[in-house]
Amino acid sequence: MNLESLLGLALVAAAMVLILGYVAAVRKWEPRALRAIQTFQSLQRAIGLAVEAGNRLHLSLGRGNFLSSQAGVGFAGLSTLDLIARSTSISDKPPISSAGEAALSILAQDTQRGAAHDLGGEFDPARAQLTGVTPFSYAAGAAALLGEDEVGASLLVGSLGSEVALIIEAGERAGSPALGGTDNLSGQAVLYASAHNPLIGEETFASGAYLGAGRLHHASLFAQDVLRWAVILAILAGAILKVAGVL
Amino acid sequence: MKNPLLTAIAMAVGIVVLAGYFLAVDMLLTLRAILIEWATILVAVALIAGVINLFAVHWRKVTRGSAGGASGSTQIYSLVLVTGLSATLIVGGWLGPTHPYALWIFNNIQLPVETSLMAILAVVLVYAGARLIQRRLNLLTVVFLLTAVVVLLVSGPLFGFDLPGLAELRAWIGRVPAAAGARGVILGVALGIVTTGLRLLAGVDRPYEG
Amino acid sequence: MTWLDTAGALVGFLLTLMVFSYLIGDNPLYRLAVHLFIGVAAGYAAIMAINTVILPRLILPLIGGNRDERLLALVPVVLGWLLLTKISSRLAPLGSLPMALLVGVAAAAAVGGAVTGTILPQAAASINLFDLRGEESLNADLGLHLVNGVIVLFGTAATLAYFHFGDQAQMAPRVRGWFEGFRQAGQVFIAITFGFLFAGVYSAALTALIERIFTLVDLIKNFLGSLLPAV
Amino acid sequence: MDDLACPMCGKANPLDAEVCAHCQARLTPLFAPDSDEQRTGEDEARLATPDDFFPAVEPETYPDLTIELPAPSSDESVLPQEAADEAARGPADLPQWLNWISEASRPDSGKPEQASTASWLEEMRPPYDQTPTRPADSRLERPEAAGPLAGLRGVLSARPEAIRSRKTVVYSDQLKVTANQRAHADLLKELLETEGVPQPAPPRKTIRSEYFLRWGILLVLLLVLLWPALTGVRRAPLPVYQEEAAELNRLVDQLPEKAPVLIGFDYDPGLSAEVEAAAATVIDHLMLRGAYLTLVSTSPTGPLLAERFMRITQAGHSYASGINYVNLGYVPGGSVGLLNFVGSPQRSLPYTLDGTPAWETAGQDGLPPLKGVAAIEDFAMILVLVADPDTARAWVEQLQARLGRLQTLTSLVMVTSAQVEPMILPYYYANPRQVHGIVAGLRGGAAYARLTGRPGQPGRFWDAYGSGLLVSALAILAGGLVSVLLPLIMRPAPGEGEVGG
Repeated sequence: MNLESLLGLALVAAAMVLILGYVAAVRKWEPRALRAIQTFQSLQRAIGLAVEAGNRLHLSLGRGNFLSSQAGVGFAGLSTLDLIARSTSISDKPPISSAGEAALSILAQDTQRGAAHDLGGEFDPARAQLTGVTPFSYAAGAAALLGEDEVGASLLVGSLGSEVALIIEAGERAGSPALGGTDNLSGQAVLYASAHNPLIGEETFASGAYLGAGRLHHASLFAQDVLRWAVILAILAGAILKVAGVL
Repeated sequence: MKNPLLTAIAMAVGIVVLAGYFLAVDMLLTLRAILIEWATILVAVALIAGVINLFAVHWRKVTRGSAGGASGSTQIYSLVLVTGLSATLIVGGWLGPTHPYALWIFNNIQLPVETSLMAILAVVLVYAGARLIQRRLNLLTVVFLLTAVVVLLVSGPLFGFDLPGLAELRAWIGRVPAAAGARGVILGVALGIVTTGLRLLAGVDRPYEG
Repeated sequence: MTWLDTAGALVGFLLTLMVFSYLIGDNPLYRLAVHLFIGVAAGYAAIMAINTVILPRLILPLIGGNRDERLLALVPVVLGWLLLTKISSRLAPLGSLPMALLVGVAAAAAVGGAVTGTILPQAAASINLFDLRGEESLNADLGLHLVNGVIVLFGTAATLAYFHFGDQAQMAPRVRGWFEGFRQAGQVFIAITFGFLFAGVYSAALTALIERIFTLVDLIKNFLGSLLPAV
Repeated sequence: MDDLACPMCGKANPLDAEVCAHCQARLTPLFAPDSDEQRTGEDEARLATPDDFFPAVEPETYPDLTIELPAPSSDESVLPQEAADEAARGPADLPQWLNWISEASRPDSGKPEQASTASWLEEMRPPYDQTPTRPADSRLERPEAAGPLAGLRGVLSARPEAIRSRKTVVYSDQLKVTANQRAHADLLKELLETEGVPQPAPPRKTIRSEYFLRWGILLVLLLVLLWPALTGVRRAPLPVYQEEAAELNRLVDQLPEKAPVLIGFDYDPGLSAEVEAAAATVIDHLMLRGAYLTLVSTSPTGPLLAERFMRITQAGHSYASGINYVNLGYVPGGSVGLLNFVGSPQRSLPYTLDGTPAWETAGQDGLPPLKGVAAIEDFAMILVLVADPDTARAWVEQLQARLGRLQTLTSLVMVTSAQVEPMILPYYYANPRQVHGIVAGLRGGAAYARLTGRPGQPGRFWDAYGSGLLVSALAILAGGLVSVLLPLIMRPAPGEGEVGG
């Protein structure tokens, strides 16, 4: 077992311990406060409108390859979808989701079906659509969806490249602002320039915690914060040792 | 529909595959290879299921029409989609994807449309850039636009107005500050992926429970 | 140029114009082109999945493989059938078993990939910027290299710190001041990165536009040329 | 009749009597009656408005009330920090920040009167007494059975003076209602009338003027790009020496005759224009060197792009499938699949895209391009054409395990879209070098073309590219300046846009 494997294993174990430790801790103490992120506040407002004004929300789960790290942001999107589906269950217009990866769209259907089942509602498979199977055909299909289905706002939590501009543009034209982020660097740059409320990088993964998905999502952010500083310190220490010629 | 068996399967499979990344135990690696092979096949099957689903949804729109909740125009769009899909499947499936006829469809339908979609972004993105300050005026936006403008200007020939050092500046931005920012962002994203993935492996998020 | 090529060129020409019409406004022509495109792309993806995965990895082992291979291939066949039940909403729950397996593998692949493919190598890369012995061997400009290295290191750390989710209100005032400054610096690096990437995406889009325009112009030129051979 | 019954004791009194002789109750009003009877009715109706509506209110409508009054547009609304923090707190069926919805939608959530005491409703109440809503005097509780005032409390009898005596209260109360409060009352009335009817979504803004800006940008771009396309002018000089491109050029030059080269086609058709323009020069160079090419991809459309590239873009070179190049199709399974492919290419992709066995085995000898190739290190060069930063990184990371070893001589080079540069340059400048040569975007392609002296696509596009970038950069700059300066010039006059206090 080489050093790299050891470090990797330690990192994963540390993350797990931190998450579970935090969950155990907040049983006794108040969970810590999080910094305000305007996009999430806007999103809360959008969900409020979905409930009050019957605006439909559209959640884009992206087209990330399912057997790579791109799946991560897709899973974050699924937990957000579950949350929104439950929050807006009393709305007469439940959210719709679009995906560009078949496995992801199947999971989106399961998620929405689960939410509808728990809340005693009806599930319409058309609410979780596979709008295309390649990045651009997905984006074009999702964009068309915004035009057809009266969508109040688009939330993007998935792996999207530069083609995301098509979805945002269609949203602009249909009068439904786009909020959200992605893991893809080009996608983030485009989102930053064109979305109403962009999420930057890691913030995309925080949607669960910020929308009140519960302790474990909070715990994830705590773990991320601790590991973040661990990585920063490791890099600094490593650099110093490198200059000193020790490493 | 909570089903502990599904959660157990997901967790067990996940732990085996994840462990395989770090522990070089032969039996573990063999098992992991098998699981990944199955997953690869299942992803392909899922794609087939998705395509069948896509076909079914639009076929329903075509046949049921307004009864299926589709207006006349959407009926036509769906018809076009279904036609394109089946034509490609028949030609590509029967003659093979590299047969001249199959490539004809790719070269003259998919490629032009996709390239044109990218091309219209040339207008969309300039428009977005021009309106960005109006939307969000802050330090981030100003730095963003300045960098973008400088890089755009220097990327092409400046038709004689070649200021010394501009090309070097572009190269330096790409090599140093932009690279640093990119590295920070992807490190952060990676941390997010780790905790999100672990939530699934811990059986907290269970998207597969329909 | 065969009639097939000519037809193809015309189809491409028309589709390009139909998509471009979107710039004037969303319209049926654009939607037609896009729906055709979605269908064709889906068709190709399906063919590729069958030709490169399902046939060689599922069907062939089942037919031509030895006993063990067949037994091993049986599992994905069964799982695959279960997965296909997802198509009908009535039988969908049956498909949850293969999806659970898939999610397990995907989650693990995501975590493993992020750790071994991003966190460790990127951290190592930041550290190796200061491998001065190597630099001396390359006899590059050491001072400049060191300065750039420090900037990259600082930028990476600041950017990473920018994402800190804890509320700064709970920090001690002095710490908060430093921390805020650090995050601001991180923001600047992020902005520069996105600016550079935006320019990159834009030049890709512009090249696509140029390619389309050149293709259209060439086509028209050829067409006119064939009409007026004398000119 | 010539006598007047006392409204209090009912006994008869003379017509001119001012007070009742029996109970001393006042029989004539203190001041002259208001002549305008219309207004009386009106006033009573208005006085009745808030009171009469309360019983009709269903609890469900209250959230609407609170939501609808000040409705900011969804993009600029900001919840207070407490709300955000609360949102983050603990698990709940409904998120914390949505609890008020569940509260409100619960049928037993408080009596309407309680819910109704919004500040502006309080203001509408007469400040000095409760008469309109709560008659202080129990005698006034008597319900009016019939007549136009049926259901109104506080009605004595149909006697004019009695009505007049009530009117003073009415009148004074009416004066207390400001325009703003009336606006609120009307809003309340509207809300209650449209009760049960689902609230419409906020109006979608139609953005006409923005289309003109779009068209402007489009026209300018078209003009600028059409000129070089029509004239075929080539005025702009190709970019000068670029180290990464020069390095790639050197590596290709040093390749032995018929060297096996692996090419990864990993970009979407949408980005083919840029990547292929850049790659054309490099692969053209490779073909001139007579290299054997093996094509793979990790995206399903990659193999088709590869096939098209060989047959159309490089039609000039008579490269034949199965002889000079072999298309192995695509590696499924994303980065996991790529890792497997790097580990054992033969097991990962045993057949060509046409389904013929590709590799050398004990049974058959493989196709010429794969002769003597058993592992990834056996390729002399690995060239990856990629448009996405993450995909580019995946290739480098997965290949490092094998190519990182000292003894391997295989060089990893890339032709990328310009957006990949910041992600991939550090690998070039890393020590030891992890990517040995880069051609990034049309600029890189043009630089490479200058080195080989074969302009090709980059040379063709270079002028249009330059002027297009120039125009776009200026447009973005101008847009930014305008949106900064315009508000300073056209600042709205103070007080403008304030509605209803």
